Amino acid sequence: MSVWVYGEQKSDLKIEGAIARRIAEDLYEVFIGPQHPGSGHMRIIIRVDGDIIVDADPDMGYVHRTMEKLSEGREWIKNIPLFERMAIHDACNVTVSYVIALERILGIEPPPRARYLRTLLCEINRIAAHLYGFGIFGVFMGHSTMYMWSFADREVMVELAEKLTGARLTHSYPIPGGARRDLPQDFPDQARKAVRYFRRRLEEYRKIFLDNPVMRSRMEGVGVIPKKVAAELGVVGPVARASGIKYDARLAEPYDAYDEVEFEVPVFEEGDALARAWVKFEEIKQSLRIIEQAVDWLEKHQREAPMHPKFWERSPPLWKKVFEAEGRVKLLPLMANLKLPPGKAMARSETARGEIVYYVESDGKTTPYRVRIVSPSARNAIVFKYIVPGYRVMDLPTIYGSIDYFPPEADR
Amino acid sequence: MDVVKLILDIIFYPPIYQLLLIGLVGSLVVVIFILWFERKATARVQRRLGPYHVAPRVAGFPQLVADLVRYAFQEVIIPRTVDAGIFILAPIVATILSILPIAVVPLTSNPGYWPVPMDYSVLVALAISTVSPIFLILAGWASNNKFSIIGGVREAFVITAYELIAILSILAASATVLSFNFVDVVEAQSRIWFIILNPLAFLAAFLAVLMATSGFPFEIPESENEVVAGPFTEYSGLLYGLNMGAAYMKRFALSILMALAFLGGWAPYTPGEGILSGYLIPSIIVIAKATVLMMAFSFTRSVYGRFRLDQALDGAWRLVFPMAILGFGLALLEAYLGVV
Amino acid sequence: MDVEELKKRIEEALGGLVKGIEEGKGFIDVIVDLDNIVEAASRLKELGFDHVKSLTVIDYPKENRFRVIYHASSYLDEELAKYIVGIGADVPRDNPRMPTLVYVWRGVEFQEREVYEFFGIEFTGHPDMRPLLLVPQLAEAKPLRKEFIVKEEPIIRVKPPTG
Amino acid sequence: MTARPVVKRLVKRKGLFAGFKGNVDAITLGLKYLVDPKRFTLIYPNEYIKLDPGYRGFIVLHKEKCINCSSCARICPAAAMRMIKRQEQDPKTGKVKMKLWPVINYQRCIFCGYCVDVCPTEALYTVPYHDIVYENMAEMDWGLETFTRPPEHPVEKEGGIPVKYIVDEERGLVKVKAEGEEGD
Repeated sequence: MSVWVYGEQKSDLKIEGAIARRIAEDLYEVFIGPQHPGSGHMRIIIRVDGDIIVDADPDMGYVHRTMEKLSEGREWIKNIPLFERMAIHDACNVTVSYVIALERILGIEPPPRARYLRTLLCEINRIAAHLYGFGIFGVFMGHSTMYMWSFADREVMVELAEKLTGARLTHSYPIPGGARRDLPQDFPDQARKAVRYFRRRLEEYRKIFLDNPVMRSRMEGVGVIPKKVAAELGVVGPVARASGIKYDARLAEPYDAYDEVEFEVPVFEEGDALARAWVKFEEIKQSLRIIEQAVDWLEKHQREAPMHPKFWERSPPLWKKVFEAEGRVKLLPLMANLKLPPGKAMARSETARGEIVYYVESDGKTTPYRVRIVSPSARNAIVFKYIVPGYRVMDLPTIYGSIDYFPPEADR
Repeated sequence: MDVVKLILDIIFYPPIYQLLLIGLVGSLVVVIFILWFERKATARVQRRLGPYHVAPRVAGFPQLVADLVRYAFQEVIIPRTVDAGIFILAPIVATILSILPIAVVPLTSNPGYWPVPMDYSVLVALAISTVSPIFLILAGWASNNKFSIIGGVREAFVITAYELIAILSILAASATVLSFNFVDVVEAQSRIWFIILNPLAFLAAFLAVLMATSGFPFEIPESENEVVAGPFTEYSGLLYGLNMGAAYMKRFALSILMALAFLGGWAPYTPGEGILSGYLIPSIIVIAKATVLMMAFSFTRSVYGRFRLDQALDGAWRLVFPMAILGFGLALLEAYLGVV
Repeated sequence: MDVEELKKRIEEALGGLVKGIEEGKGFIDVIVDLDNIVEAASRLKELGFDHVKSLTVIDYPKENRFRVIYHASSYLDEELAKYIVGIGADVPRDNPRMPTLVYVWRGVEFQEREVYEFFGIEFTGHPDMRPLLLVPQLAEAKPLRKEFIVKEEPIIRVKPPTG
Repeated sequence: MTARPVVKRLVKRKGLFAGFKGNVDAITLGLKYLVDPKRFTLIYPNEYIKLDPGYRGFIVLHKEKCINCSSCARICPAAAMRMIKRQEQDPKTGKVKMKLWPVINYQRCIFCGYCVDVCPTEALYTVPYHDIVYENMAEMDWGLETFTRPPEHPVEKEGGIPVKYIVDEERGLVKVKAEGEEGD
C-alpha cells in the first residue's frame, strides 16, 4: 500500500479540519471489525496517531453475495426477493427501482392505485429504516435508550407493513405492472393513528437524543463533509442532503406517486453528523405526511386490482374473487417465465439511505443479461476513507452511525 | 448469652464488620440490588421488561446472581501473550482496593465503633480510593492487546481528571468544618446537610464519581464501540466479572464517602449506646443513603450517551474543575462565616 | 431542457470525441474511443455532471469486448440532475486495461476496484488497485464475466423427500 | 411538481446555560417513562401473536385442487418448491399415470408467497404462523403427505395466550388478547 496516497488526496480535496501528512512508520494500527461491536459486518483498518485517526481503509465484502451474478441466472421476477436481501428492513424502496426498470423495458405503466400503494409501503419502509438507523446510531454512541425506543417504535411501522403485505420485512411487494396486495379494510384508520403517534413521539426523540447536550456535542462538527466534497465523492441520500446538496431521486425523477403527493425534501448545510441526524429526523416527518396523503387517496378511490391490465384483463373469475375477498392480486403463470423485449433501462429510487441505481439490460430472454446495482451504502463507503482521517477514534462510531452504513447493502 | 454476645462482638468489631460485612457482603448485596435497579429502571425508560425470566415472581431480581454464577463457572482463559502474573493479580487487587475505603470511615458517632482513629479519616479514605485505578491501567497494559492499551490510556486520562475533582469536592465538606474527621463532618450536618449548603461541590463530586467509576454509558475507557472492553478485552470468566464488579464496588465506596460528606451520614438519627443503636442502625442509614445516590447514578444511564474522551476531559478541566474549586471556595467562605 | 437539447449540449461540449450516442430507457450513453475517455469525462464534468452514479460494465464475449460506462449525473445543477448520462468506451476483452477516471470523479474509486475484481479490467493510474469485496483467490475467477457460470438446481427432483 | 427541497438550518446553541434546558428536558422525559413505561413487550412462549389471516406463513397444499401445472415450482425464487413424480391412479378412468406434484423444502423457502399467488386454482394457501422449530434439516424437507396437512403450531398447542397488536395513538402499539379482552 503506497503510504503517501491518502495524505496527498486529502489535501487535494481541501477538507477542513483534516490533517494531511505523511504517515510515520510507528503508528498504531487498529482493526475495527469485523468481530467488533463497533462495526457491522465490515472492517475498518485505522491508523491512529495518539487519538487522531490518520488513515482509514474500509475493508468491505464480508457479506458479499454477488447478487449481480446470481441475478443473471434467475428469471426477472425472481430477482425481486433476491435484491430485497440487500436491505430487508427497507425492502420496498430497494426493489421498487428494479421493478420500474423492468416496467420501462416492458413499456408499461402501473395503474395509479398500484403506484400509490407502492408509495405508501416505500414511506412506511423509509420510516422503519430511519428508525433502525437512529437506533444503531444511538447505540454506537452509547445512548441505549435511543436504540431501544427506535426499535420499539419501528415495530409500529413493521406492523403496518405486515398488515399491508403479509410479511414483516421481506415484502416482495412491487411487481412489474403493479403491486401484490390492496389495503386491508382497517388499514387507513390504523395508519392515521400511527402517524399521529409518531408526530408526538418525534418530539420526544428530539428531547432525548438530538437536543440532548451530551449527544449533541458528540455529533456537532464531527465528520464534516463540505458541499463540494460531497458532490466530488458522490455520496448519496441523507449524507448528501446534510451537506447542502438538494438532490433526492424522488425529486429529480419522480417515480410512483411522488409527483402527485406533496412533501418537502429537507436539506441542511452543516454537513456534520448532527445535520445528518436531523435530515433523517425531518424526513420521517415528511414520510408521515406522504403516508397520510397516500392513505387518503387510496381510501377515496375505488378498490380495483393494482395491476396493469396486461397482466389482469384476461384473468379468470376466481382471481377477481380472491382479490375481492382477500385483496390479494393473483399472478399470471407467465410471470415466472416473463420475457422482456431486448433493451436497457436505468432506474433510480430513493431508499432510506440514499439513491439506489439499477442498470438492467435484457437480450430478450427470460433472465437478465446484466443487472448492475449501485446501492447507497456502497457509494457512501468512500466516506470512511476520505472523511474519517483527522477525527478521533471515538468519532469513528459517530461517523459510521451518522452515514447509516449498512454492510449487506453495500456488499450486495 | 455470653456466646451470643461474643459472636456479636466479633461480628461488630469494626474492622470485621466494615470490611467483611459491609465491604464484601454488603457491597455485593448493594451491587446486586443496584444492578437490578439499573436494569429495571433503564428497561422501564426504554419501554422494555428488563430481567424477567430468571425469577418472574420477583421481577428477575437474582439476575446478577445468575450472571455471577455463569462468570464463576466460565473458564478463565489466560492468553499466551499476556504478562500472566500481573494479568491475574491486577483485577483481584483492584477489587480489594476499591472496597478498602469503607474500612476506614466511621459509620457511627459512637467512638467505640470506629475502625481507626478518626482524625484524618477523610484523607485516608480518599487516598485509598485513588489506588485502584492504577491496577486497571496495569491490567490493560499486561493484556498486551491494542484495545486494552488504548483503554488503559483512556482510563488514565479520565481518572487523572475526575478523581482529582472528586477528592477536591469531598474535601470541600471537610473544609467547611475545618476538620479531616468524618465524624465532625457528619455531626456538623445534623441541622442542615451540605448538599444544600454547598450544592456546587456536591454536583462536582456527583459528576466526578460518575465519570471516574466508568459505569455505562460513561465507560469511556471500556466503551465497547471503539475499544471492545478496554482494559478487560482479554479477560474472561471470573476475572472479567471481578473487573466489572470492581467498578461498582468503587462506586459504592465513593457513594458512602459522598453520603457522609454531603447527605448527612447517619444524620437524622443520633447514635446511642450498644450495638443496635450505636452501630447497626446508623450504618444502615449511611448505606441506604449511598444506595439512593447510586440509584441516581444508575438513572443517568437511560438518559445520556457516552461522552467523547476529549470532550469528557475538556468538560472536566473547564467546567467541573472550576465548579469544584468554587465549591471549595464556598466551603471556605462558609467556614469563615461560621455557618455550621 | 429535454433529452434532445441535452444531447446537443453534450455533443457541443465533447466536440469530435463522440463516437455515438445510444439512448436507453432513463439514460443516454455517449460512446467515445478508449483513448479519449479521460478527456471526454473531464469535459462532461465541466458541463456539470459532477458525480458518477454507477460504473456499469457489460460483458459481450461474442464481440470480444467489455462495455465500460460511467453513468454520471449532477448534484449541484438541478436541471441536469434529472438525467443520467453515461460516458463509455469499449475495452478489448483480451487486453482489459483502461485509464482510470479517479482523478476526474473521485467517487468512482471504490467502483473501479469493484470492476477490477469482478471483470479483471485494470485501471491504469488508479491509486489503490486492490480487490474490494472479494478475497484475492476469488477475484482471480472474475465472477461477473460471462464464462463464469453459477449452477442452479432443476425444478424436478430426482430424489423425492420422505413423508 | 409538489415536492420541493427546503433548506433548513440547525438551531445554534448560545449562551452559558444553553445545555441546561436540554438536560432538564431529557431527564424529565426519562423520569416520565420511568413512571409510565408504555411498553408492549410480548412474553413470547407464554403469549403469541395471533396473526392476520393474510400473513404469509407456512405454505400448505390442497391436493384435490392441484392441477399439476408446476407453476409454483417455476416461480419459486429460492428453488424451494420442486416437483416430484408420482404414479397415481386416475379415479375416473382407473389408469395409472405419472403425475407431477409440488413439494416444498423449508430449508430454502423465503416465504415470498409467489407460489400462492401464482397458483391458478388456489391450491396453495398460507397458514398465519411461522414459529415452528425443527430438530434436524431433513425434517424441513417436506414430502407430499406432510405438505397437504397444515403443520402443528407448537406455541398454540402448548397453551400460549393468543394476543393481537393494534396501533394506538398514545402508546404506539397495544397488546390485546385475541378474544378482544384488554391485555397487559
